[in-house]
Amino acid sequence: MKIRLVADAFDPWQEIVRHQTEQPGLAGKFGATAVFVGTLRDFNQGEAVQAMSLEHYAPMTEKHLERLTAEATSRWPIADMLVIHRYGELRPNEPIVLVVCWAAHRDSAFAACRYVIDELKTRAPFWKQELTGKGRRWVGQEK
Amino acid sequence: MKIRLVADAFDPWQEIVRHQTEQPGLAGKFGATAVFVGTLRDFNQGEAVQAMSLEHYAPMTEKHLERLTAEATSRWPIADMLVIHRYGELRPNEPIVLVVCWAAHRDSAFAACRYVIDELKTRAPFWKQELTGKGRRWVGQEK
Amino acid sequence: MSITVRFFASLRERLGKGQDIIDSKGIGNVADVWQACAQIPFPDNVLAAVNMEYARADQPVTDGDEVAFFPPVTGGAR
Amino acid sequence: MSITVRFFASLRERLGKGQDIIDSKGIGNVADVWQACAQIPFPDNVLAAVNMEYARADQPVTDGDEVAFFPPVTGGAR
Repeated sequence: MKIRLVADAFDPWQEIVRHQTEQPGLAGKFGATAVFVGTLRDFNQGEAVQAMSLEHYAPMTEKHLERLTAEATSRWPIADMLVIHRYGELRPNEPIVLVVCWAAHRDSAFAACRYVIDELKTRAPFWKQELTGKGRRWVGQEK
Repeated sequence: MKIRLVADAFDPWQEIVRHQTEQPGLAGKFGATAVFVGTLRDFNQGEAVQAMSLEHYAPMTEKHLERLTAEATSRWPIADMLVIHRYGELRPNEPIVLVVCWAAHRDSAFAACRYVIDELKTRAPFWKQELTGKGRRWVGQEK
Repeated sequence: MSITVRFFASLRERLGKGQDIIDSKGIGNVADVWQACAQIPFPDNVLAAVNMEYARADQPVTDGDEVAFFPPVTGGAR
Repeated sequence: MSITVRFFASLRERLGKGQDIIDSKGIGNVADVWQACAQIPFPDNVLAAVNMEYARADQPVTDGDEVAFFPPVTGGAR
Protein backbone atom coordinates (compact mmCIF):
# COMPACT_ATOMS: atom_id res chain seq x y z
CA MET A 1 0.00 0.00 0.00
CA LYS A 2 1.68 3.21 -1.09
CA ILE A 3 0.55 6.80 -1.49
CA ARG A 4 2.66 9.57 -2.94
CA LEU A 5 2.09 13.24 -3.67
CA VAL A 6 4.58 14.42 -6.27
CA ALA A 7 5.53 17.88 -7.52
CA ASP A 8 7.16 16.69 -10.74
CA ALA A 9 5.85 14.88 -13.81
CA PHE A 10 5.78 11.10 -13.38
CA ASP A 11 5.47 8.15 -15.74
CA PRO A 12 2.58 6.01 -14.42
CA TRP A 13 3.71 2.86 -16.27
CA GLN A 14 7.24 3.04 -14.92
CA GLU A 15 5.82 3.60 -11.43
CA ILE A 16 3.76 0.43 -11.72
CA VAL A 17 6.81 -1.58 -12.81
CA ARG A 18 8.85 -0.06 -10.00
CA HIS A 19 6.22 -0.85 -7.39
CA GLN A 20 5.90 -4.45 -8.59
CA THR A 21 9.69 -4.81 -8.46
CA GLU A 22 9.78 -3.40 -4.93
CA GLN A 23 7.07 -5.85 -3.83
CA PRO A 24 8.42 -9.21 -4.99
CA GLY A 25 5.96 -10.96 -2.68
CA LEU A 26 3.18 -9.89 -5.04
CA ALA A 27 4.47 -12.00 -7.93
CA GLY A 28 2.11 -14.86 -8.76
CA LYS A 29 -0.40 -13.79 -6.07
CA PHE A 30 -2.62 -11.51 -8.14
CA GLY A 31 -4.74 -12.40 -11.14
CA ALA A 32 -6.13 -8.92 -11.77
CA THR A 33 -4.62 -5.45 -11.98
CA ALA A 34 -7.00 -2.51 -12.49
CA VAL A 35 -5.43 0.85 -13.28
CA PHE A 36 -6.78 4.35 -13.68
CA VAL A 37 -4.69 7.23 -14.99
CA GLY A 38 -6.14 10.75 -15.08
CA THR A 39 -4.36 12.96 -17.60
CA LEU A 40 -4.53 16.69 -18.28
CA ARG A 41 -6.37 17.33 -21.54
CA ASP A 42 -5.53 20.24 -23.81
CA PHE A 43 -9.16 21.39 -23.86
CA ASN A 44 -11.94 21.76 -21.29
CA GLN A 45 -15.41 23.33 -21.50
CA GLY A 46 -14.67 24.45 -25.05
CA GLU A 47 -11.40 26.25 -24.25
CA ALA A 48 -7.83 25.29 -25.11
CA VAL A 49 -5.95 24.58 -21.89
CA GLN A 50 -2.28 25.62 -21.85
CA ALA A 51 -1.43 24.55 -18.30
CA MET A 52 -2.98 23.69 -14.96
CA SER A 53 -1.99 24.59 -11.44
CA LEU A 54 -3.00 22.06 -8.81
CA GLU A 55 -3.09 23.40 -5.26
CA HIS A 56 -3.42 21.10 -2.23
CA TYR A 57 -3.39 21.12 1.57
CA ALA A 58 -0.46 18.79 2.04
CA PRO A 59 -1.02 16.95 5.33
CA MET A 60 -4.81 16.84 4.97
CA THR A 61 -4.57 15.60 1.39
CA GLU A 62 -2.20 12.81 2.35
CA LYS A 63 -4.34 11.85 5.34
CA HIS A 64 -7.47 11.58 3.20
CA LEU A 65 -5.74 9.57 0.47
CA GLU A 66 -4.54 7.14 3.12
CA ARG A 67 -8.02 6.86 4.53
CA LEU A 68 -9.57 6.23 1.10
CA THR A 69 -7.18 3.41 0.29
CA ALA A 70 -7.66 1.91 3.76
CA GLU A 71 -11.44 1.97 3.20
CA ALA A 72 -11.03 0.30 -0.18
CA THR A 73 -8.80 -2.47 1.16
CA SER A 74 -11.22 -3.13 4.03
CA ARG A 75 -14.18 -3.38 1.63
CA TRP A 76 -12.58 -5.56 -1.05
CA PRO A 77 -9.89 -8.26 -0.93
CA ILE A 78 -6.96 -6.32 -2.36
CA ALA A 79 -3.39 -7.63 -2.53
CA ASP A 80 -1.84 -4.18 -2.92
CA MET A 81 -2.60 -0.64 -3.99
CA LEU A 82 -0.61 2.30 -5.34
CA VAL A 83 -1.84 5.89 -5.55
CA ILE A 84 0.22 8.77 -6.95
CA HIS A 85 -1.17 12.31 -7.31
CA ARG A 86 0.52 15.33 -8.85
CA TYR A 87 0.40 18.84 -7.49
CA GLY A 88 1.91 22.10 -8.73
CA GLU A 89 2.19 23.17 -12.36
CA LEU A 90 1.09 20.68 -15.04
CA ARG A 91 1.13 20.74 -18.82
CA PRO A 92 -1.37 19.02 -21.14
CA ASN A 93 -0.80 15.27 -21.62
CA GLU A 94 0.83 14.98 -18.18
CA PRO A 95 -0.67 12.42 -15.77
CA ILE A 96 -2.52 13.95 -12.80
CA VAL A 97 -3.33 10.82 -10.85
CA LEU A 98 -2.56 7.10 -10.91
CA VAL A 99 -4.59 4.47 -9.02
CA VAL A 100 -3.53 0.82 -9.21
CA CYS A 101 -5.25 -2.12 -7.49
CA TRP A 102 -3.80 -5.62 -7.48
CA ALA A 103 -6.22 -8.39 -6.48
CA ALA A 104 -6.87 -12.08 -6.97
CA HIS A 105 -9.97 -11.37 -9.07
CA ARG A 106 -11.09 -8.58 -11.32
CA ASP A 107 -14.36 -7.66 -9.59
CA SER A 108 -12.46 -6.50 -6.50
CA ALA A 109 -9.68 -4.84 -8.50
CA PHE A 110 -12.14 -2.77 -10.57
CA ALA A 111 -14.38 -1.92 -7.61
CA ALA A 112 -11.53 -0.73 -5.38
CA CYS A 113 -9.89 1.26 -8.20
CA ARG A 114 -13.18 2.95 -9.02
CA TYR A 115 -13.93 3.65 -5.36
CA VAL A 116 -10.60 5.36 -4.76
CA ILE A 117 -10.74 7.61 -7.81
CA ASP A 118 -14.39 8.57 -7.21
CA GLU A 119 -13.90 9.32 -3.52
CA LEU A 120 -10.59 11.06 -4.16
CA LYS A 121 -12.36 13.48 -6.45
CA THR A 122 -14.97 14.45 -3.87
CA ARG A 123 -12.98 14.27 -0.62
CA ALA A 124 -9.26 14.93 -1.18
CA PRO A 125 -8.42 18.65 -0.87
CA PHE A 126 -7.11 19.57 -4.33
CA TRP A 127 -8.06 22.65 -6.33
CA LYS A 128 -7.46 23.11 -10.04
CA GLN A 129 -6.72 26.35 -11.79
CA GLU A 130 -6.54 26.23 -15.60
CA LEU A 131 -4.57 28.57 -17.80
CA THR A 132 -6.42 29.27 -21.05
CA GLY A 133 -6.12 31.94 -23.73
CA LYS A 134 -8.45 34.06 -21.54
CA GLY A 135 -6.21 33.79 -18.49
CA ARG A 136 -6.39 31.71 -15.32
CA ARG A 137 -9.66 30.24 -14.07
CA TRP A 138 -10.50 28.09 -11.06
CA VAL A 139 -12.28 24.85 -11.95
CA GLY A 140 -15.61 24.19 -10.19
CA GLN A 141 -15.42 27.21 -7.89
CA GLU A 142 -18.11 29.73 -8.68
CA LYS A 143 -16.94 32.93 -7.05
CA MET B 1 -7.90 0.55 -32.08
CA LYS B 2 -5.54 -2.41 -32.01
CA ILE B 3 -5.94 -6.10 -31.21
CA ARG B 4 -3.09 -8.56 -30.99
CA LEU B 5 -2.83 -12.25 -30.16
CA VAL B 6 0.71 -13.04 -29.05
CA ALA B 7 2.54 -16.33 -28.48
CA ASP B 8 5.32 -14.87 -26.33
CA ALA B 9 5.36 -13.13 -22.96
CA PHE B 10 4.66 -9.38 -23.21
CA ASP B 11 5.12 -6.41 -20.89
CA PRO B 12 1.72 -4.68 -20.66
CA TRP B 13 3.20 -1.37 -19.46
CA GLN B 14 5.69 -1.17 -22.30
CA GLU B 15 2.91 -2.01 -24.75
CA ILE B 16 0.86 0.92 -23.44
CA VAL B 17 3.80 3.30 -23.84
CA ARG B 18 4.49 1.95 -27.32
CA HIS B 19 0.86 2.36 -28.39
CA GLN B 20 0.70 5.93 -27.07
CA THR B 21 3.94 6.71 -28.92
CA GLU B 22 2.57 5.24 -32.15
CA GLN B 23 -0.63 7.31 -31.80
CA PRO B 24 0.72 10.84 -31.28
CA GLY B 25 -2.73 12.22 -32.16
CA LEU B 26 -3.97 10.91 -28.80
CA ALA B 27 -1.75 13.25 -26.76
CA GLY B 28 -3.78 15.84 -24.85
CA LYS B 29 -7.08 14.39 -26.12
CA PHE B 30 -7.81 11.92 -23.33
CA GLY B 31 -8.41 12.64 -19.66
CA ALA B 32 -8.92 9.04 -18.58
CA THR B 33 -7.11 5.78 -19.18
CA ALA B 34 -8.62 2.59 -17.72
CA VAL B 35 -6.47 -0.53 -17.84
CA PHE B 36 -7.05 -4.15 -16.95
CA VAL B 37 -4.27 -6.73 -16.84
CA GLY B 38 -5.08 -10.40 -16.21
CA THR B 39 -2.09 -12.31 -14.85
CA LEU B 40 -1.48 -16.00 -14.27
CA ARG B 41 -1.51 -16.76 -10.54
CA ASP B 42 0.60 -19.48 -9.00
CA PHE B 43 -2.43 -21.02 -7.29
CA ASN B 44 -6.02 -21.80 -8.29
CA GLN B 45 -8.79 -23.74 -6.56
CA GLY B 46 -6.39 -24.68 -3.79
CA GLU B 47 -3.66 -26.09 -6.05
CA ALA B 48 -0.23 -24.71 -6.89
CA VAL B 49 -0.14 -23.89 -10.61
CA GLN B 50 3.20 -24.48 -12.35
CA ALA B 51 2.17 -23.44 -15.86
CA MET B 52 -0.82 -22.88 -18.10
CA SER B 53 -1.46 -23.76 -21.70
CA LEU B 54 -3.88 -21.44 -23.49
CA GLU B 55 -5.44 -22.88 -26.63
CA HIS B 56 -7.39 -20.75 -29.10
CA TYR B 57 -9.13 -20.90 -32.48
CA ALA B 58 -7.05 -18.27 -34.19
CA PRO B 59 -9.27 -16.60 -36.81
CA MET B 60 -12.44 -16.93 -34.74
CA THR B 61 -10.73 -15.54 -31.64
CA GLU B 62 -9.42 -12.53 -33.52
CA LYS B 63 -12.79 -11.93 -35.17
CA HIS B 64 -14.58 -11.94 -31.82
CA LEU B 65 -12.04 -9.66 -30.14
CA GLU B 66 -12.49 -7.19 -32.99
CA ARG B 67 -16.25 -7.36 -32.62
CA LEU B 68 -16.10 -6.79 -28.84
CA THR B 69 -13.95 -3.71 -29.15
CA ALA B 70 -16.15 -2.38 -31.97
CA GLU B 71 -19.20 -2.85 -29.73
CA ALA B 72 -17.47 -1.05 -26.87
CA THR B 73 -16.47 1.91 -29.02
CA SER B 74 -19.99 2.22 -30.43
CA ARG B 75 -21.53 2.18 -26.92
CA TRP B 76 -19.12 4.62 -25.21
CA PRO B 77 -17.14 7.63 -26.48
CA ILE B 78 -13.68 6.08 -26.61
CA ALA B 79 -10.63 7.81 -28.08
CA ASP B 80 -8.66 4.59 -28.54
CA MET B 81 -8.43 1.00 -27.34
CA LEU B 82 -5.70 -1.64 -27.15
CA VAL B 83 -6.26 -5.35 -26.49
CA ILE B 84 -3.48 -7.93 -26.27
CA HIS B 85 -4.11 -11.59 -25.41
CA ARG B 86 -1.55 -14.36 -24.93
CA TYR B 87 -1.87 -17.90 -26.16
CA GLY B 88 0.42 -20.93 -25.84
CA GLU B 89 2.46 -21.83 -22.78
CA LEU B 90 2.44 -19.39 -19.84
CA ARG B 91 4.22 -19.35 -16.50
CA PRO B 92 2.89 -17.84 -13.24
CA ASN B 93 3.15 -14.06 -12.99
CA GLU B 94 2.99 -13.67 -16.78
CA PRO B 95 0.25 -11.39 -18.15
CA ILE B 96 -2.56 -13.21 -19.98
CA VAL B 97 -4.56 -10.26 -21.25
CA LEU B 98 -4.29 -6.48 -21.45
CA VAL B 99 -7.26 -4.16 -22.10
CA VAL B 100 -6.67 -0.39 -22.32
CA CYS B 101 -9.32 2.27 -22.97
CA TRP B 102 -8.46 5.90 -23.54
CA ALA B 103 -11.38 8.34 -23.24
CA ALA B 104 -12.17 11.95 -22.40
CA HIS B 105 -13.84 10.92 -19.12
CA ARG B 106 -13.47 8.09 -16.69
CA ASP B 107 -17.03 6.74 -16.76
CA SER B 108 -16.62 5.73 -20.40
CA ALA B 109 -13.08 4.47 -19.95
CA PHE B 110 -14.03 2.18 -17.05
CA ALA B 111 -17.27 0.99 -18.67
CA ALA B 112 -15.65 0.08 -21.98
CA CYS B 113 -12.69 -1.61 -20.31
CA ARG B 114 -14.98 -3.67 -18.11
CA TYR B 115 -17.25 -4.57 -21.03
CA VAL B 116 -14.40 -5.88 -23.14
CA ILE B 117 -12.84 -8.04 -20.44
CA ASP B 118 -16.22 -9.45 -19.32
CA GLU B 119 -17.41 -10.24 -22.84
CA LEU B 120 -14.00 -11.57 -23.83
CA LYS B 121 -14.22 -14.11 -21.06
CA THR B 122 -17.58 -15.44 -22.18
CA ARG B 123 -17.36 -15.14 -25.97
CA ALA B 124 -13.75 -15.35 -27.18
CA PRO B 125 -12.72 -18.95 -27.94
CA PHE B 126 -9.86 -19.59 -25.50
CA TRP B 127 -9.40 -22.70 -23.38
CA LYS B 128 -7.10 -22.96 -20.38
CA GLN B 129 -5.25 -26.04 -19.24
CA GLU B 130 -3.36 -25.78 -15.95
CA LEU B 131 -0.33 -27.81 -14.98
CA THR B 132 -0.39 -28.60 -11.25
CA GLY B 133 1.43 -31.15 -9.08
CA LYS B 134 -1.37 -33.58 -10.01
CA GLY B 135 -0.84 -33.16 -13.74
CA ARG B 136 -2.72 -31.21 -16.41
CA ARG B 137 -6.35 -30.16 -15.97
CA TRP B 138 -8.72 -28.22 -18.18
CA VAL B 139 -10.27 -25.17 -16.50
CA GLY B 140 -14.08 -24.95 -16.49
CA GLN B 141 -14.62 -28.00 -18.69
CA GLU B 142 -16.32 -30.79 -16.77
CA LYS B 143 -15.57 -33.88 -18.80
CA MET C 1 -17.79 -31.34 -51.78
CA SER C 2 -16.41 -31.35 -48.27
CA ILE C 3 -16.81 -29.75 -44.85
CA THR C 4 -13.89 -29.08 -42.51
CA VAL C 5 -14.63 -29.97 -38.90
CA ARG C 6 -12.47 -28.84 -35.98
CA PHE C 7 -12.37 -29.86 -32.32
CA PHE C 8 -10.73 -27.95 -29.48
CA ALA C 9 -9.40 -28.42 -25.96
CA SER C 10 -10.85 -31.25 -23.83
CA LEU C 11 -13.21 -32.20 -26.66
CA ARG C 12 -10.26 -32.65 -29.02
CA GLU C 13 -8.62 -34.95 -26.48
CA ARG C 14 -11.83 -36.84 -25.81
CA LEU C 15 -12.46 -37.52 -29.51
CA GLY C 16 -8.77 -38.10 -30.19
CA LYS C 17 -8.70 -35.72 -33.17
CA GLY C 18 -8.38 -32.00 -33.85
CA GLN C 19 -9.74 -31.99 -37.39
CA ASP C 20 -11.91 -34.01 -39.79
CA ILE C 21 -12.77 -33.48 -43.43
CA ILE C 22 -16.15 -34.97 -44.17
CA ASP C 23 -18.22 -35.40 -47.31
CA SER C 24 -20.94 -32.75 -47.46
CA LYS C 25 -23.40 -35.21 -49.01
CA GLY C 26 -26.31 -35.82 -46.66
CA ILE C 27 -25.23 -33.05 -44.27
CA GLY C 28 -27.99 -30.56 -43.54
CA ASN C 29 -27.06 -28.89 -40.28
CA VAL C 30 -24.60 -28.72 -37.37
CA ALA C 31 -26.10 -31.78 -35.64
CA ASP C 32 -25.56 -33.83 -38.82
CA VAL C 33 -21.89 -32.80 -38.84
CA TRP C 34 -21.49 -33.94 -35.24
CA GLN C 35 -23.09 -37.32 -36.00
CA ALA C 36 -20.81 -37.85 -38.99
CA CYS C 37 -17.71 -37.28 -36.83
CA ALA C 38 -18.44 -38.54 -33.31
CA GLN C 39 -19.69 -41.85 -31.95
CA ILE C 40 -21.38 -40.15 -28.98
CA PRO C 41 -24.52 -37.97 -28.70
CA PHE C 42 -23.99 -34.19 -28.96
CA PRO C 43 -23.09 -33.18 -25.35
CA ASP C 44 -25.17 -30.39 -23.82
CA ASN C 45 -22.21 -28.25 -22.88
CA VAL C 46 -20.43 -28.41 -26.24
CA LEU C 47 -20.52 -25.20 -28.30
CA ALA C 48 -20.49 -25.07 -32.08
CA ALA C 49 -19.42 -22.50 -34.65
CA VAL C 50 -19.98 -22.32 -38.40
CA ASN C 51 -17.44 -20.24 -40.28
CA MET C 52 -16.21 -18.68 -37.01
CA GLU C 53 -19.69 -17.67 -35.81
CA TYR C 54 -21.42 -19.34 -32.86
CA ALA C 55 -24.15 -21.67 -34.16
CA ARG C 56 -26.95 -23.85 -32.82
CA ALA C 57 -27.37 -27.55 -33.58
CA ASP C 58 -30.06 -26.85 -36.16
CA GLN C 59 -28.09 -24.27 -38.11
CA PRO C 60 -27.75 -25.21 -41.80
CA VAL C 61 -24.31 -26.22 -43.07
CA THR C 62 -23.29 -26.26 -46.71
CA ASP C 63 -20.38 -27.44 -48.80
CA GLY C 64 -17.12 -25.63 -48.04
CA ASP C 65 -18.14 -24.53 -44.54
CA GLU C 66 -15.82 -24.84 -41.55
CA VAL C 67 -17.62 -26.23 -38.51
CA ALA C 68 -16.03 -26.23 -35.04
CA PHE C 69 -16.99 -27.92 -31.78
CA PHE C 70 -15.55 -26.95 -28.41
CA PRO C 71 -16.15 -26.83 -24.64
CA PRO C 72 -17.19 -23.63 -22.78
CA VAL C 73 -14.62 -20.91 -23.34
CA THR C 74 -12.35 -19.64 -20.56
CA GLY C 75 -10.57 -16.61 -21.96
CA GLY C 76 -9.36 -13.61 -20.04
CA ALA C 77 -8.94 -13.81 -16.29
CA ARG C 78 -11.38 -13.46 -13.42
CA MET D 1 -3.33 30.91 23.04
CA SER D 2 -3.73 31.01 19.27
CA ILE D 3 -5.49 29.30 16.37
CA THR D 4 -3.92 28.94 12.94
CA VAL D 5 -6.34 29.63 10.09
CA ARG D 6 -5.64 28.70 6.48
CA PHE D 7 -7.37 29.65 3.24
CA PHE D 8 -7.01 27.88 -0.12
CA ALA D 9 -7.52 28.40 -3.85
CA SER D 10 -10.11 30.98 -4.96
CA LEU D 11 -10.99 31.72 -1.33
CA ARG D 12 -7.36 32.56 -0.59
CA GLU D 13 -7.36 34.96 -3.54
CA ARG D 14 -10.71 36.47 -2.57
CA LEU D 15 -9.64 37.15 1.01
CA GLY D 16 -6.15 38.19 -0.06
CA LYS D 17 -4.42 35.91 2.46
CA GLY D 18 -3.40 32.26 2.81
CA GLN D 19 -2.97 32.21 6.57
CA ASP D 20 -4.01 33.97 9.75
CA ILE D 21 -3.02 33.46 13.36
CA ILE D 22 -5.84 34.53 15.64
CA ASP D 23 -6.26 34.79 19.39
CA SER D 24 -8.27 31.85 20.69
CA LYS D 25 -10.01 34.03 23.26
CA GLY D 26 -13.74 34.23 22.58
CA ILE D 27 -13.54 31.55 19.85
CA GLY D 28 -16.03 28.73 20.37
CA ASN D 29 -16.51 27.09 17.00
CA VAL D 30 -15.67 27.17 13.29
CA ALA D 31 -18.15 29.96 12.56
CA ASP D 32 -16.45 32.15 15.19
CA VAL D 33 -13.09 31.57 13.48
CA TRP D 34 -14.55 32.66 10.15
CA GLN D 35 -15.99 35.84 11.67
CA ALA D 36 -12.66 36.70 13.29
CA CYS D 37 -10.86 36.47 9.92
CA ALA D 38 -13.28 37.55 7.18
CA GLN D 39 -15.40 40.65 6.65
CA ILE D 40 -18.04 38.68 4.73
CA PRO D 41 -20.68 36.15 5.86
CA PHE D 42 -19.64 32.46 5.73
CA PRO D 43 -20.40 31.48 2.08
CA ASP D 44 -22.63 28.42 1.61
CA ASN D 45 -20.22 26.61 -0.68
CA VAL D 46 -17.12 27.07 1.48
CA LEU D 47 -15.86 23.94 3.25
CA ALA D 48 -14.07 23.88 6.57
CA ALA D 49 -11.63 21.54 8.29
CA VAL D 50 -10.38 21.39 11.87
CA ASN D 51 -7.02 19.66 12.30
CA MET D 52 -7.26 18.19 8.77
CA GLU D 53 -10.77 16.75 9.27
CA TYR D 54 -13.84 18.11 7.51
CA ALA D 55 -15.92 20.12 9.98
CA ARG D 56 -19.27 21.92 10.16
CA ALA D 57 -19.72 25.55 11.15
CA ASP D 58 -20.83 24.62 14.67
CA GLN D 59 -17.87 22.33 15.40
CA PRO D 60 -15.99 23.39 18.56
CA VAL D 61 -12.49 24.85 18.12
CA THR D 62 -9.91 25.12 20.88
CA ASP D 63 -6.52 26.69 21.45
CA GLY D 64 -3.81 25.24 19.19
CA ASP D 65 -6.19 23.94 16.53
CA GLU D 66 -5.56 24.46 12.82
CA VAL D 67 -8.71 25.55 11.00
CA ALA D 68 -8.91 25.66 7.19
CA PHE D 69 -11.47 27.14 4.79
CA PHE D 70 -11.63 26.26 1.12
CA PRO D 71 -13.89 25.98 -1.95
CA PRO D 72 -15.30 22.66 -3.23
CA VAL D 73 -12.45 20.27 -4.01
CA THR D 74 -11.60 19.22 -7.57
CA GLY D 75 -9.03 16.45 -7.27
CA GLY D 76 -8.51 13.55 -9.63
CA ALA D 77 -9.90 13.67 -13.13
CA ARG D 78 -13.31 12.91 -14.55
